[in-house]
Amino acid sequence: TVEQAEFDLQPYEYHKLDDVFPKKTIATRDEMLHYYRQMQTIRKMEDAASVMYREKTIRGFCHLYNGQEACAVGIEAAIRRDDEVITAYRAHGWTFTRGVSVKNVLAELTGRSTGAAQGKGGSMHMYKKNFYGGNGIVGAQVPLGAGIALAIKYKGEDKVCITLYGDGAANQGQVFEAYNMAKLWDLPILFVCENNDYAMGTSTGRSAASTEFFTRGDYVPGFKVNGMDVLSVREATRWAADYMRSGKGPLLMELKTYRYFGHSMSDPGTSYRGRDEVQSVRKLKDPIQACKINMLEANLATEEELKAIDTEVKKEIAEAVTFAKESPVPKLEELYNNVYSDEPPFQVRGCDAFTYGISRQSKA
Amino acid sequence: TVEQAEFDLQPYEYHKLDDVFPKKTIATRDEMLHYYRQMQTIRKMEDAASVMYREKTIRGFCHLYNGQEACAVGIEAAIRRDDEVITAYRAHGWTFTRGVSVKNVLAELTGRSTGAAQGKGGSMHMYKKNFYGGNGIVGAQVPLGAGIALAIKYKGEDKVCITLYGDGAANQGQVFEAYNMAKLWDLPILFVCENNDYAMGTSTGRSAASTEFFTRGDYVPGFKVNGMDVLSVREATRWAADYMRSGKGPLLMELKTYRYFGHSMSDPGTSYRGRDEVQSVRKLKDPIQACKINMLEANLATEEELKAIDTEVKKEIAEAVTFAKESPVPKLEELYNNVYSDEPPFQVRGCDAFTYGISRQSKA
Amino acid sequence: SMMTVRDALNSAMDEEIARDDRVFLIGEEVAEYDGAYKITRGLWKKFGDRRIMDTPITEMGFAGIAVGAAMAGLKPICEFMTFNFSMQAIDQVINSAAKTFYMSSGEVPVPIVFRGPNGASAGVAAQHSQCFGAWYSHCPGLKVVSPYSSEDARGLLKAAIRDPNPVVVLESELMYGTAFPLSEEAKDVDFLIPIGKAKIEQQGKHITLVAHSKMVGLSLDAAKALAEEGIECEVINLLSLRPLDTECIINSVKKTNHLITAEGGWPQSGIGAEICARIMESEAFDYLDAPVTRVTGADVPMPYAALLEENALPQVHNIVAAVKKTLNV
Amino acid sequence: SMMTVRDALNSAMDEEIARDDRVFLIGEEVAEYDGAYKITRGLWKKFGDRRIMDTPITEMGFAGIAVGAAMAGLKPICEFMTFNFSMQAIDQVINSAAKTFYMSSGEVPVPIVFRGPNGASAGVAAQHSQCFGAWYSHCPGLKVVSPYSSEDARGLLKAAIRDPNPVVVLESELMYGTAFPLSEEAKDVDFLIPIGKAKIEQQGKHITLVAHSKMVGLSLDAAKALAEEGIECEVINLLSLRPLDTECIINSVKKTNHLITAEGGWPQSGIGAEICARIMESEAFDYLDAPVTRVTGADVPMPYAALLEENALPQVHNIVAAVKKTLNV
Ligand SMILES: Cc1ncc(C[n+]2csc(CCOP(=O)(O)OP(=O)(O)O)c2C)c(N)n1
Ligand SMILES: Cc1ncc(C[n+]2csc(CCOP(=O)(O)OP(=O)(O)O)c2C)c(N)n1
Ligand SMILES: [Mg+2]
Ligand SMILES: [Mg+2]
Repeated sequence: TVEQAEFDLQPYEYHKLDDVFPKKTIATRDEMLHYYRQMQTIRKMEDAASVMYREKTIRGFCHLYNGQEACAVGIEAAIRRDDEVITAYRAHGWTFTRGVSVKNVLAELTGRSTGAAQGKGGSMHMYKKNFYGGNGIVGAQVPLGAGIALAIKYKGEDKVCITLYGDGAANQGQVFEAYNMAKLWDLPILFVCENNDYAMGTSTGRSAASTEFFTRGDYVPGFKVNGMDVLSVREATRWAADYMRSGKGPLLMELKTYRYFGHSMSDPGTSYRGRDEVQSVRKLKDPIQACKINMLEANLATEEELKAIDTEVKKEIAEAVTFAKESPVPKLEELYNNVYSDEPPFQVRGCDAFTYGISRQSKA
Repeated sequence: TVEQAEFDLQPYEYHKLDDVFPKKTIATRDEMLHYYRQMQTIRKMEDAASVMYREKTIRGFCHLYNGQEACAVGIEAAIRRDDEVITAYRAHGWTFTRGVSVKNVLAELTGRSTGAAQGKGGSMHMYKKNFYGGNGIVGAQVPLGAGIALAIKYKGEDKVCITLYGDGAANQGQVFEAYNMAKLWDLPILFVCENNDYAMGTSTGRSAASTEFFTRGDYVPGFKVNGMDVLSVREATRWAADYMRSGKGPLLMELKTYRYFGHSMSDPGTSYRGRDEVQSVRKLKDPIQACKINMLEANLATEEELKAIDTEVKKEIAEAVTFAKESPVPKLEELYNNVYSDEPPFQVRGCDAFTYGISRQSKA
Repeated sequence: SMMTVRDALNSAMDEEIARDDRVFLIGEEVAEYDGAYKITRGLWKKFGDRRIMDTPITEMGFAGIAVGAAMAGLKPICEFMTFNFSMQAIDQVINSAAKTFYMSSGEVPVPIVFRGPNGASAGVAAQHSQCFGAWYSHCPGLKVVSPYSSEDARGLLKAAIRDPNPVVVLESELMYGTAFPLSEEAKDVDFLIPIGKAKIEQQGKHITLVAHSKMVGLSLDAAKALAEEGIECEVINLLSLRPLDTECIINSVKKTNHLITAEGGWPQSGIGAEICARIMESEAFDYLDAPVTRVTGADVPMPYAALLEENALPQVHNIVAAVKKTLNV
Repeated sequence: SMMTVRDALNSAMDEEIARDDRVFLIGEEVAEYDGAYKITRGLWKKFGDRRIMDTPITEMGFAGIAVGAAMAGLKPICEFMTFNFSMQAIDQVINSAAKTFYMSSGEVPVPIVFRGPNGASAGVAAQHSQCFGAWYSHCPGLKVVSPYSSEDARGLLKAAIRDPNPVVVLESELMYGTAFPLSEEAKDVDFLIPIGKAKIEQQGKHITLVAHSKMVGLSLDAAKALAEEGIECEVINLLSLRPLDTECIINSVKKTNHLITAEGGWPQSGIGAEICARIMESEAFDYLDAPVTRVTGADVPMPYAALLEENALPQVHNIVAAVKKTLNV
């Protein structure tokens, strides 16, 4: 195998920007192996979650990221660990790339005290330093992201804030409000629209008068990227991060991607799209397959090496599943904890006039 | 004097539309006299309100329309009486052109039972058949307008809905949400942005990343009109009304205009703009002066005729002021009326546990 | 015969849409997807695009559009996928829908229904589990109803749709699949439950339990358990939160001399608080042999983990314990 | 010396912004225009664009931005020009600010202040006159304070800014111009009023009046009038609506055996309702010689006309009458 290779990038589209991105990029063997492992880990973690959901060890909503792995992994490859990220409820992949272990993600899904949010948050609400979750209200994370970017600028930090939202969220009014202020104040925010063709059962054409999401920031320069190609995502993000770090203000990146599962685990995901459609994307555009083929063709890795990674990932996930199922559930007293920050213990009313708990600070 | 004359229209700007408007238009003597009288009536009505406010016979907010008269009068000239209109709190002018007498407008301002809303609404909340007010929440009237347009289409009526909002309101997220649905569903709505350069004390450049308001509907075709010229407004609206009646969907009209008074009567309106600026608009761009000069130059009316109108208007206003000051205040029992529509009389709690009123229907 | 709450809501809309051309349904995923919780199943296929409208995810916008359509003479049913999302649109509900008839002194009625699942579901955490009963019923100009059984759901939703005022219908996602017997009367297309009247679900002489929505079921279960110990509970199903049927509660208290309220929402300034205050202020106060106490959701945001969630919401044992404390047994 | 509530709020922000670089002010017209109600006068000239930020009219957006900035370690003061407009942003206040610390189990604190005029002003009609006390104090995760005097305003706002949690500060536009004496202690830059503690404004032995914000003044006036008839009222200024200082009220009731609540908002599920319920549920109940009753805003949207508006809001005579009824004199 070789140490590095050059790859063609997928074609980009631009809005109020020249043809700024490279046509090719160089990726090292280590980088590519890392991307492959990360995407594969997310994929298998989500597959495990889907099984656990069917087994009823996971409850409520459970929004899986399968198909969209190159978005998180490609962006993460181009930013720094202390750059800021905020996303919506489809948050497992990002929680992982931001540094939460598969164990702690799955334990959150099973509602255990070892979960990323000690079982308080569940599928939609996991956090980590420089990662602000996990928001269940469609669109609400977008102004929050602009606020995080405001804080970066205010503190004079050399950081950017990646703010992700879906094609459905892209119609929310507060997204446009955030564009406006981000541009007025030149905030270092990359608005990232993960366009996976559907918002629940609604295809983009039925919810958006313009489906050119990369243009909808109007005065915010934008670009459209093939979100199934980790390197195309990486290069676009890299350019964008430099642009933002130099104080030039916000940008909007549309990532054309696809989700394989239904919207949430309770949605079979087949009433509004054909099984063929899903199969054809899986077969022809899968981001992990594409990464694998790229590596093999460029002789960056051998089939065996990738198989070995797959095996390791499988093992990691299996252990994490066990961990998530066997970790203790939170103690009942946790119900009352962490209502307020930095507060001496105080009484909280329970479900009747005679039941009270004591609220304390309790860190994971 | 002649019966009609041809006038040059002010230059238009277009967004996603060809150069569709005429360069000239014909207006009759009767039309022009009517526009003049209407604009003059609004002007003097507002002047009277400003005096009454200073005398403290009007309370609370009082947003005057001086400077913007050609917007309401020009649009009204191009639509039908049963077309629908909704606007924001700067509503006196529109309340008048929609058919409420000056008396009833001013009596609402003084909070009398003869007011357009029986004293319940005040400056911001007056209504009439085919006129939906008067909304005090910046931007909220825009989706309402789209809903009225939806009702038109639903009922298959040959109508359009004129929906007005300010340059400040143009940044509100719900405005973008309304654009999207109006376009998706091809609603017969004319979005009208009255750009008077300021939202309270904030100039457009400080609140909008793009001040090209006519373009901000993105996929909604738009145009910019000199809102100080009643005929330019009329012609643009006429074309737009035809377009919408033919089922082609929404349009966005920006009217470049100016307000002479402060934002509301409590705002001196001079901290954020120079007196010179206001004086220069008054002198060089005043819509009523422009209308007058146009008429005189074209020999559509004589100086004396216009003076006579001025005198009549003055008299009408004076009578209305007296009416507004001398009308009875609402009876105390009105406090409880009209909480619910079409309800048998019921008890309403007053300010303590022993005070109750009876709520009835009470129509003006 | 039996009918689920889901089918009750569905049939109510189906019949009212068929009955009055002005009635239409608007919301996210209500048409082609048959509703996120399948409440609107089959309606789009039956009535088509004009009557059943899918919207983009823009609550403030589509709620405003629905209100505007109501002002212009239509009778929209505006579905919030859950009431949690109505917070994005609440300005349109309150400032445009609830207040306009009064502000216009009778000129502009706003006949609209806002409906959807309210309060806790299962395992959906803090942002998706809030009860809006107290907030909406705080505001004059709105009517607020909250059905428990299938019969309630049918009768109240139909009444709400026919009402010329803005009505908020707070449903419970956890009840959608529950089947209840449906009387012949309730099957009638003109079956309406009057808004503002509570219903005595069960007579009893020792204590009154007042609840709405899912908590009615828990109250009935508590009553059953208590009956075995010889305690006879009168269970009142509020049905409407505004207007609130104070008279019904007062009369019951005069009989039982004891009162417990039960609700799923947070305690502070909740529905139970209002009932306590009304009882204090009424002649029923003198009939009380013990203070009224409230059973409510715990005073915390909703946690995800099952054990915590379970204990953040009232359970039958909370009601039973409150009854026993009150009766001092 | 005397200070208006306006200056008290202004000085509190001035000092806190000077004290902590993380504190900044954001809202509509707060900077160059000196604030719609001039609460922020002079701050922009003193601190400049970085610390004092004018926003476009986009409440949901700028409230969200403020919350995001708080999550990332700043301490925003987010002004709503009036709390009526906070309805457009209330989802960000509740779902993003109030719930995140809990949802994240302590990972993401949200130290933010939302402030602005709340409740009735004069002649501004229904959409501009709503009291949000009951709504916000319903929700765990938020703290809610509501000052009456200048001293309250200074001490509570400073405490709110230094608090590591989201705090809603409900001011009264009608009080901004009112001057109050200011103690030497209250002039201190570190003068803080602890959130969650009420204050006894005036001792009395016959009856307790509990109020917040402008209604404290009316209660004091009523107390004065009643004193002439030999009735001694104890007047409690709540200061905080969440946490609500139940203990203070209970202790007072144990002494006076009578209680009246007064607030400007609507009655149903209001602040007074909660107090009634808490008293019922506490040992104070046994000390009551008469039922608690509420003085509140009338149960209607706010009308514009002066006479109607006046009667839609509690007046001194309502409190006086309630006291006399309660004391049966
Ligand atoms: C304000 C709000 N409205 C509705 C919902 C219900 N909901 C959750 S996800 C979703 C679809 C969002 O689609 P998109 O933005 O495309 O993201 P994707 O699920 O495809 O990642 C909807 C309607 C919500 N959570 N919040
Ligand atoms: C949601 C909301 N936010 C703020 C306000 C306060 N406010 C009233 S009018 C106004 C300025 C609006 O400016 P613009 O839209 O340009 O209209 P204009 O006053 O110039 O006619 C503001 C900030 C409000 N009424 N509603
Ligand atoms: Mg999507
Ligand atoms: Mg303006």
